[in-house]
Amino acid sequence: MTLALDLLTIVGVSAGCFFFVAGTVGLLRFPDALTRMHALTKADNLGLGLIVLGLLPQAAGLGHALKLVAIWLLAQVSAAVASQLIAGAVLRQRSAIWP
Amino acid sequence: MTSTDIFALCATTLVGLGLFGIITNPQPLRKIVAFNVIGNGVFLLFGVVAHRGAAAGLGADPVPQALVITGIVVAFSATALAVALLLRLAKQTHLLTLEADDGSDGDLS
Amino acid sequence: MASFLMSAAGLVLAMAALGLVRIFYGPIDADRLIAAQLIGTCGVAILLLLAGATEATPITDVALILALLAAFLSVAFVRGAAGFASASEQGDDDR
Amino acid sequence: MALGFDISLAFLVVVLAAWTIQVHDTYSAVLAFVVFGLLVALIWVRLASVDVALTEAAIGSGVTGALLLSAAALLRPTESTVAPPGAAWCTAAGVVCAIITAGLGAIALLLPDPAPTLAPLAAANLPQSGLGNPVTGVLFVYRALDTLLEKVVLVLALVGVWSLAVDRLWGGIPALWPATCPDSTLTFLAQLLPSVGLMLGIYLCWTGADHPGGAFQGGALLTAMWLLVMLAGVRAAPATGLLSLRLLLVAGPTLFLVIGLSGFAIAGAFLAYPPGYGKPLIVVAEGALTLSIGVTLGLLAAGPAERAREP
Repeated sequence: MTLALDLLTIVGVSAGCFFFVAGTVGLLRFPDALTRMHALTKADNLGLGLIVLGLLPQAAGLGHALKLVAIWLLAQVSAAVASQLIAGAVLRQRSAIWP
Repeated sequence: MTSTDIFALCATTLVGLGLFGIITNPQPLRKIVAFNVIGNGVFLLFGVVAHRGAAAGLGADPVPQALVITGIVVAFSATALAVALLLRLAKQTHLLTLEADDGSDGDLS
Repeated sequence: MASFLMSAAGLVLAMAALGLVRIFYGPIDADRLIAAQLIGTCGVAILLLLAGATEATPITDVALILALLAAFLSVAFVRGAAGFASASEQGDDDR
Repeated sequence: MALGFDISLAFLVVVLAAWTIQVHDTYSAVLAFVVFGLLVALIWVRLASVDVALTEAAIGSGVTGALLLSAAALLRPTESTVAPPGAAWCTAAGVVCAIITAGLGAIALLLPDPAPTLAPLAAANLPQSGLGNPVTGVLFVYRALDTLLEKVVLVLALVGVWSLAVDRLWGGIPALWPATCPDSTLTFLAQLLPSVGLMLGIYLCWTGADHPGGAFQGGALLTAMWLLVMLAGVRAAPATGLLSLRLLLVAGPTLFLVIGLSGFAIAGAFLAYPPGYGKPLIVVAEGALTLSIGVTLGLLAAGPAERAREP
């Protein structure tokens, strides 16, 4: 049983790390700010979600597990709102330069 | 070379960098930021000493930790006061410099 | 398991370090904001992995605070960014 | 493995600090400073000081970052008016700072290891107070006078900030920049997040007695949520002359002082707790302090009054 849980942790955390790598590559390689936002909202949040999923079997009790899930939800909200606001700022700046 | 030594060197480098920033950055707001970098360096030195004093099942000596917690809060209040002074200065003079008007060394700086 | 989680934390830290490149070279404020948010997410992940590696559950609380403040700071960030300022204060010349 | 992680972390922090110091644009510098604070919080976790990591994440990076960001944005138009110092001056300053760094580094490495420590003493006397977290024990039992005086410092700093207001605006409303920019996403966030933040702040204050956390961390979270609500324009900043606001400001320190003075009568010394009642008294004082700290830090960040109070 422990072995299966540890295996789940290893798979989850490894997959999460993969998406973090993908997110950083996206941040560095995408051509402009609006496309780079994908790295933040999609890749990294998926990575965090998978890491949380991987760590859940190791959680010390229900409260700790709930905290882990709450962190992921907060990160989701944060990324969603931040990308909305940043995109708005980018569009406003563009329209200020090319009205 | 242990982790604690690494962090000790990191802390002293922060103090040096912050000092350099205070001396060379002409804008007052940058001096405030540099001051905060120095503060972080000093706090980290406390943290290093606390970690070296780990005993009795505690990961670090709680007394320096408590000092640093109060220190961080006081550093914030000092920063807030400095920023308020700076904004008032900028509003009053429409300039952002601590130099006197004639270009000589200002008595404010 | 602890050393596996520790190396995963190291990998995510390396990704955060690469994200710094975007903070340094911009080119516009929005890129820096995105990079800062991304490093924030990396920081949360690193803390969770460290909490798992050292089995010190209070570290999770630090991650919780970081996740909460990331949203707050994104608002403060964007308020100060060039695009926002030019919209709210007309006649303000941006770089 | 852990050593490699720590070396990279320390290296990143130094690189970020150097960038913060030398970059031309102030806004970028402040942004880098916020990320720097985040990484410093990671160092505190590695130094086994989770209490400090919580404080650094909430105040050192979060609230300070928001304060500096809004100041940087306000001062942006005036930025180009300042000339940088000459190369010779920079080189001289660099040499002096390098010497100071080297000297400090040598001292830091030569300090005794293991350091002289009060940890066994703190741990041995902790059960008497009924607390489980040694740092809270130091803050509220062994060094309670420091903590009390620190609250006074906070209030004094606020008096300093408020006194920068123009005379006729005394008691008016702080102009939290920028007061209006309606945005539905922002409003949604400002309605959703504070409830979560409030819960987390209360949790941190409550758990502080036995686990890492406490009045400062909880108070800073309340501050962040309050600033968010004001920044989003959901609620206006309060007039600094409001009686209820001023009562809130002094409620925590006053309660702490009353508990301290009653120590004379009950336990025979200032800030001494009667045996058996230590923990409940500390938790009550912490609750009031959390509220006061939250309000004080928020008003410090909001700045002096810039609009007159509506009659």
